[in-house]
Amino acid sequence: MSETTSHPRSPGFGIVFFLLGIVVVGGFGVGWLPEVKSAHGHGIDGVIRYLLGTTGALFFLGCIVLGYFVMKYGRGEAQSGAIVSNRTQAIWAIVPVLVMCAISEVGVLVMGLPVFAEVYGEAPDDAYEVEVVGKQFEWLVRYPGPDGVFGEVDHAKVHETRNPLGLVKSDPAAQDDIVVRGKVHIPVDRMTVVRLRALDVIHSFTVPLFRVKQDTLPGYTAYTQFTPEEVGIFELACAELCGLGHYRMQGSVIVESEESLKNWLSEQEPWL
Amino acid sequence: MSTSAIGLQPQAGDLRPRAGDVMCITFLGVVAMLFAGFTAAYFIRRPSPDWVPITIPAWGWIGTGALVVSSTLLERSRRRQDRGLLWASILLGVLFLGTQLLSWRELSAAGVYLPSTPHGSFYFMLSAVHGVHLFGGLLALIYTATRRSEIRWVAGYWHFMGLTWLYTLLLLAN
Amino acid sequence: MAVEDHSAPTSFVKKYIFSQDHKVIGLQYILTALFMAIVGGWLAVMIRTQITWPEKAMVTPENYLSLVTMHGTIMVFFVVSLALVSGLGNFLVPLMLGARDMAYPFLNMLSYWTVVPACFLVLVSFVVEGGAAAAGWTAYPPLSALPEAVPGSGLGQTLWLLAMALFIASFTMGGLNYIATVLNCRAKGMSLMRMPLTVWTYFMSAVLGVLSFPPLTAAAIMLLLDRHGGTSFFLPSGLVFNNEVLAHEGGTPLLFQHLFWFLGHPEVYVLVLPGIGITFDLIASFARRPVFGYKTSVYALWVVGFLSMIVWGHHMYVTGMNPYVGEYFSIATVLITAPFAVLGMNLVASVWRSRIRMEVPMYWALGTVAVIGLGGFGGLFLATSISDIYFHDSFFVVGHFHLMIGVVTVLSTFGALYHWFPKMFGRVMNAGLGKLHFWLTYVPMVALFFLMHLQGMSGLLRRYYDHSIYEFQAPGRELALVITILTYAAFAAQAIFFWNFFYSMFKGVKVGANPWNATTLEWTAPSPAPHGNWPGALPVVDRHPYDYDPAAEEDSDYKPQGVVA
Amino acid sequence: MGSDPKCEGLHAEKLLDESALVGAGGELANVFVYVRKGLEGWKFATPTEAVQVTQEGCTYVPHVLGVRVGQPLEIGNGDPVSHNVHGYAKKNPGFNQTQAPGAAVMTKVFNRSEVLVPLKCDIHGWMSTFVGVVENPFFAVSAVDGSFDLGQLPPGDYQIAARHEIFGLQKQDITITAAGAQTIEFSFSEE
Repeated sequence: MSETTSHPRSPGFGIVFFLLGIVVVGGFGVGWLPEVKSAHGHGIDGVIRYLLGTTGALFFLGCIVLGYFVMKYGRGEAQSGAIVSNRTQAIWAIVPVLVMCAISEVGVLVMGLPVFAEVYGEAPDDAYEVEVVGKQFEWLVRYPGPDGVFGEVDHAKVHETRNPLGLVKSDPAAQDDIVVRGKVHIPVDRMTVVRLRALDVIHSFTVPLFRVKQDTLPGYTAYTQFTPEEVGIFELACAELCGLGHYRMQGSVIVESEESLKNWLSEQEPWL
Repeated sequence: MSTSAIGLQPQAGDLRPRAGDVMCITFLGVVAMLFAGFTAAYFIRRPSPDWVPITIPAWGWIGTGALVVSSTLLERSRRRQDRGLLWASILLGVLFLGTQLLSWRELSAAGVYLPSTPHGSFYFMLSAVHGVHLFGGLLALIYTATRRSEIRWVAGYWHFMGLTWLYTLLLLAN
Repeated sequence: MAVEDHSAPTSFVKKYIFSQDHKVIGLQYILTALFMAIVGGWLAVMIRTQITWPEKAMVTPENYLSLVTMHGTIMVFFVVSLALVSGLGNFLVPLMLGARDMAYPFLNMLSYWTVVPACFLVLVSFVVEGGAAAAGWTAYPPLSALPEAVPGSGLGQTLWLLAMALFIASFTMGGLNYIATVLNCRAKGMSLMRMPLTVWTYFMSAVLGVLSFPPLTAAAIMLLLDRHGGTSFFLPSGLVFNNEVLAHEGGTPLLFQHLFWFLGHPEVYVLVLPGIGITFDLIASFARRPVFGYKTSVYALWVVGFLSMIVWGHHMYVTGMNPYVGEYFSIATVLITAPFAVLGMNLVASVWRSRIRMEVPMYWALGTVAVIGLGGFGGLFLATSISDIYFHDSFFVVGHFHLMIGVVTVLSTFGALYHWFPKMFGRVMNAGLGKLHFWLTYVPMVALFFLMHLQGMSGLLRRYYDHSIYEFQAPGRELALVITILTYAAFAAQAIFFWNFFYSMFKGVKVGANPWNATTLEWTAPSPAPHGNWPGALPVVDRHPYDYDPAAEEDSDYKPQGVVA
Repeated sequence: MGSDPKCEGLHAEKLLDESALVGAGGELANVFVYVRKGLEGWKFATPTEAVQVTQEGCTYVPHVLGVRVGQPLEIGNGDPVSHNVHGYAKKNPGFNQTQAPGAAVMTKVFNRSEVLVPLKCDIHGWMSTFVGVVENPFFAVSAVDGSFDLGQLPPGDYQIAARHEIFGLQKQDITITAAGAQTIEFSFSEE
């Protein structure tokens, strides 16, 4: 068939897809995930890397095939056998369905469920308890104090500087509660269960290095649990849009050994 | 490129419902989804501690009666092409809107206002939303009555409005 | 044959302003969308500038939140939805079905003139006291319900709600019209399985849109009552502002999130499906071969449509929803990748054994296929509830949804405009400028949104006025400058399109009825199509829409789907 | 003050919480005293010069102040840190604007009398000042020693009110005779 020039041809366009495939796989391959400092974090990273591997391979394959097709059939030569029967088209359609169902359900169930159990499962009863309350543009942290019980709280008594959480004086359990702004002291290698509340709008308690993220809803108590694996200070941030100071709600999670945590707690005097 | 004679008879799967039917059924689907959204909100909102049930005002039930009568009159007038009955059903529709306002006064007389209890707010809101849609239906009825245009779909919409109001009352009543 | 035939308009007002002709209404939608695209694009430029140089504090934090909120709202509802779904849809559907006009032309005109005041309200809300709405395009209460929480939640949020109510009314009217036209006004001999895929996707998008918007209307009404009526549908007890507890009690913000995302997810499919349909048609026309897997694609569309209505919960994995419910949504959401993979495979396979003519629309169509792949796979990370714990509200999410409902829709809209421009104006757009516009839009856009995925991976959080405070966000911030420069480039490149679009409208090379030798029905009508689309009788369809044969002689390798008797 | 290091750096010593400044002998500062009733018939010229309030060292100076209805209130930002002025007014329209360091002075005018409109900064929770908006010029803020002077009140029956941001409102009726200065005593107790 003669090369008719009446129609523009550019087989070279296929290179775009090769480049795209390489850039994408290369970009993700560089590994942007920050290191993990919590037990369940490894599970989450495992799922992420599994998905990266599978979808990356499929995408790269798709780019190569598309690029090859455009280069091969972009020269404008006549092609025969393009029209295939409905049966072949149907059979070909089953391939992506099976492949994608396999990849995705394995990702969610096989890889995901053990991590699900860790993150949302039952916490051991020796878990360390702390309460973090989100308010417009800072985190208030409350420790139960020696009696191990969180005192009663009444939002009608909240005052910015004098009683930020609205602790009720008459409740004995509230007498020994310690309230600190923005500093969450927790023990290393022991599961911490964080009780999450909010005073005004929806915030989100997130510590990226622990792969922890849980929204704090006003009027609802949420829980999140994790086991830090390393001593150190880790940044705490807000992930849910909560107003003009959303970007400033910086707090810190201080992971320390058991006895240094005890000393620190003993130094603090109760809020009331 | 001569017009080849092959395949001119309607193909299988060449379903071709009347445009008006499609519009009517789809729009009823839209209104149904709206009330489905409100129902979901109602059931999620019910178990909260501050739920104080209210009794459905008597005028609400009377209004339902008016709507049922209006629908039956409309159906009969559609079958007998009797325009007198059509205007009667329109009148009953207007009466229904009146009973709604009376039911609101009855509630506020009992001290239940829009913000006072969630159950009350749902009643006010749902009756208002239903009232607006019913008023739209009323305009359509008046349009078809004066212009003598196709009444099939407006009647369908009107009956659906009656059913929706009955459904809403039963939802709020238990 | 439209149900209500309307005579040819005479006066200028009837012809161009209050016209009932689907082609004029389609063009009005597209022009409105192009204007709103400039506004939305300018907001994006300002957001990027603020993020990259936060210390300059170009805008105040509350204005920044208004930028973010209004950028999202304008782009999703007033640019992509107007241009792709309402604009091109109105223009193409009657022409491709071989109908004179939409089933209800008056309702069609009403739907356009309902969206114009909505656009006006959106623009006015910028200069209103307290600024435009600032609770995100998702408007989660209590932030969106309480003026004390953020200044934008005063009059700005009320205007936002009114604009949304008008938009929903307009979209419902348009959607009903599409469904009635597709089911009733098809040409003789065109069964449902002989409709071009573009029309199929407009039909699916109309069905999804019409059925999923009402719960958002319910949520908007309840939010309006919470804001002004003192009710507490979404506002729990114990909200503390300025040391005082507000008089609300008992509501739950999760209720709004459920109702919003019940619309939210089908809405993004309403936007993306027409893009995919148009890409199918463009590839078929320029690869000169039938679409691979027409039947499987139609069934895949139905499966995507159905699944999209039952997966909304994947937006709420970490928001306090019960994790087991989250796990159900995770399993259901990842199933959507199966029909999408079928569509993707069919797109790629439609280039197999073809004879590609690299006209300008083909650049856009092939470019879109790659982005559907990249965006589609990105979704898997957010669908799996475990990996979403890390990625929620990060720039990974921003990159993903921009690729899908930003780039795929914009690329296919441009491809469609270059492809059907001759049918609109009887002239063809300049090919050289078209290719230049493609390269200067495609490369920066795909690159910058892909880089956002990497930012999200490294932990950069979204909707932040200033990232520099946090040490863990430092790696992500390094990419900010590159992304911003690419944003400027992509935004500037649109000038080429605007010049080409308006110049060629009057000065472009004149062409006949079928410049691309395509088979679908609209090419049997003269260009520009007159009132009633076909001067004589309507075409009669006697074959499937893509009867190309790459083995045949170059200029006679196609048989039009229908013939005007 | 710990949450913003820039603010903490502006002060050598620890700052006193000004919301409840109590002197050695129990004298209470920062109480806004004004004439609540008795001046209805009188018309007073609205002063045109503005009342100043500035944000220095991440606190509002002064902590409690009075302004007349229609009189401009100028809010300045003398800090190297940006604040946002959030006026929680109920009878008057509320406002919430960010003020960057060195930004132009913000001028607000209140059209209805409202005693103790709190102005807060959303970014620094502890910052607050209270503005008493009144119609007549007879108002004062109690000094550190608890004293205040309402100026030359014409003879007649009045109701004097004293309002404190935490300890609430107290009212006393008093009759002013032409005889000369009279003193009035308010005592607050923590409930």
